[in-house]
Amino acid sequence: MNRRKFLLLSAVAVAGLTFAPAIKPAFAASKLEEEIKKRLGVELSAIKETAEIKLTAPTIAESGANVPITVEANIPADKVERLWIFVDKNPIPWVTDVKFTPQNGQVFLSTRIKMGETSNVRAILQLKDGTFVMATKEVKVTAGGCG
Amino acid sequence: MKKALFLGLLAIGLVGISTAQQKKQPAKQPQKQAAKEEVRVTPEEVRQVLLSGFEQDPKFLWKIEQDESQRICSQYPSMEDMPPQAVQKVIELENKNIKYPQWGIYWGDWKEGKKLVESARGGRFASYGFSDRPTDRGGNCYACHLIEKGVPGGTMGPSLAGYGKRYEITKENMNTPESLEKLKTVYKIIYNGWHAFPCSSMPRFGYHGVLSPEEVMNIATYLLHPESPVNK
Amino acid sequence: MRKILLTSAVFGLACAGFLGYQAVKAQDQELSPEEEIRLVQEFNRMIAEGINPGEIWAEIGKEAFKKYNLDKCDFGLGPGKVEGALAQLPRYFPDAKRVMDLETRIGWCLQQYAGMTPEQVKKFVQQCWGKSQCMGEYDAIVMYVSMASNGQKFNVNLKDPQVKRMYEIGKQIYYARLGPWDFNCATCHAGQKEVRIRATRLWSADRPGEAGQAVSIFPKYLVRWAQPMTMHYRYSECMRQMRWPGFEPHSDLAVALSTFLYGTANGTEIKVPGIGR
Amino acid sequence: MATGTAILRVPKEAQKGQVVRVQMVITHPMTPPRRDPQTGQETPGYFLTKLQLFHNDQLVSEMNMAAGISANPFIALPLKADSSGVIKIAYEDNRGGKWERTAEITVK
Repeated sequence: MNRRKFLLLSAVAVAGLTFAPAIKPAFAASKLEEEIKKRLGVELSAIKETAEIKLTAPTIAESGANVPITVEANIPADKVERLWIFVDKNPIPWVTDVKFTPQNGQVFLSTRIKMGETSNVRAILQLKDGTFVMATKEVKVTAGGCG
Repeated sequence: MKKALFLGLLAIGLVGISTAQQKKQPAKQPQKQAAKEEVRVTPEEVRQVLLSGFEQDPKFLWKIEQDESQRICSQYPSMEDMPPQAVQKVIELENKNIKYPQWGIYWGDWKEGKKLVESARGGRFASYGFSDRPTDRGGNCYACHLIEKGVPGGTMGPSLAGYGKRYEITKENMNTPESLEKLKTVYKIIYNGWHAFPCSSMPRFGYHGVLSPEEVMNIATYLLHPESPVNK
Repeated sequence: MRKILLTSAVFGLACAGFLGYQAVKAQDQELSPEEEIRLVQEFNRMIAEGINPGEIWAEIGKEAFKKYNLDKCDFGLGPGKVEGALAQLPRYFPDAKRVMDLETRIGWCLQQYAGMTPEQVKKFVQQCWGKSQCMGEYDAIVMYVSMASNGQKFNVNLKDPQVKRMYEIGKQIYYARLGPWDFNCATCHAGQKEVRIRATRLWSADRPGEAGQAVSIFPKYLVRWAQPMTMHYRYSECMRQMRWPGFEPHSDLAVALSTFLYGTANGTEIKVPGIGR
Repeated sequence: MATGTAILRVPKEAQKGQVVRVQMVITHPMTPPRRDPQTGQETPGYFLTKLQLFHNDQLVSEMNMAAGISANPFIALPLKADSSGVIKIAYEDNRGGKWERTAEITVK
């Protein structure tokens, strides 16, 4: 094997390594991306993750019929327009959206959602300045009981 | 005929159980025996209360008639407390309660086995609204075992992930007498686990006719076959 | 040249595939079954926060209680008195000449004061069995009466020989291996080792306090069916899963099991309704 | 018992300016639309679509939802308590059902 061939080979191998993991999630999330584009008017890739949103959800849910989620944000309520909840792999990824006003005093939501299978849950905040931020948590949905 | 046998066994068993209990308890738990002195419950009383609790449908009532092994096992809340004679007795009884498929031990169809392993519905009867049918077949194995990777399973029984690999069964050696002997061992455990593990939690699927010998063979194949997803 | 490209591409993909597999495998293996049991318990704590939907049944139950003349029903503390009733049941009732638990007593009173036949009572009890989203008046009555004992501790009088007799029978039945699947109650609910059935952690009569924790939250709201489950429905479901014959609610079998379980739970605080899968 | 019954829970008293939690459980099946795989026939779902939270008749929050929320939904929302008065929730479903519930709060 000459040097040129070796370089080429390793370059392609590296390309395979770096792209393959990126391709898979993007492919799986396409339905979600469509939904987010439709409802929010932005690309999912344009939404940044932030530590200012605290999304609490179980790591393992014994039942997908009732997954408890709580969203709490450090961003003042008067800067926030709406909170959106999405579940990546649900048949309809959009779950709910809540409009907040300064009268809320805080951005907070606690509820129970349905999840068809193991998936990410996303809490996306639509801010008054037209930007979006989000928090993500993976919930593993299992089955319980005697069947 | 079968019913008569059951009743006969029951009668023998009832006598057996009461004498066994009388013999056993003073030696083992003298304090508890003293406390129980004031309230004594006979096996017949227990039986009457049990009978009161079920719909009097002759199609199903036979289910609560115990066989001798069940009667022995009922005496010991914990298997570790079983005296060696009782262990021996159950092993002896249950070794007689194993039948094999008409064609002997052979590699069955693991795809059929997989269906039976996954179905939770077998053996339940139609009642109050649930959609079970008496014809449903299955072993509900995932309730107690972890089997295929990534499928949620229970931990009451040991994990069966990669079971065939653990038995070192490969495509090349699967038809050797050693491998077929391993297949037979697994067949026997599923057909009637009590022959090796007396009073274990696992139902005696074959003995009770919950699964036919061929069905048990297919499940054993599913667990051991090198092409089965269990061993991927 | 083309051949090299092909092989390198295959190599690259294989590497990526392998890495992907490794990542998945690492994720799967990160959690042992014991850790998973902990996380499922965490889930159960989270669904217990907030308002329990089962409380809505208590509101309906309060009205149904009057509608069916149950204010004449004596649960052992005087006619119509429900506060603390659950804590001291099962007990012996001379008027019925039987030991009765809460649900059996409600059934007896429905016959006495609401003019129901035993068949009507059974239908009333089983109204929501095997269903989901079902709002049954019976479940509501049991919920209302049970919630009136919240905060009190179980105090079953095991010194009463009649009660003690049922306790002993219940205990023997708990360990009786029956039916075509060789189960007893202890198959799932005994032993020191913490195990789960599928993802559900099983409580054990052998681990201190767990029987109490298990029964002190009944009736329990089940999220998978979106309705509460009473104790007798729980017995019935267990027996169906054990492949035993069809269960008769309000039978002596139910009372014997209740006496054993609630007697074992003595001293545990009542917290109704519970919530679970 | 009728669909739409609810429990609305708010602290009886609050300090002025305090953010309190308005908690509720509403009985509703929240069934999604279904398509029969054999006949292809569609059954419409039955679920809540909108929930509004008012404080003294002023709209504080509005929530849109569908069958992605669990049956008999539990929802908790925040409210800044700056005056005593009535807290009201109004909710409706996709079959024209409309309900209201109120609770009182005293602000010190």
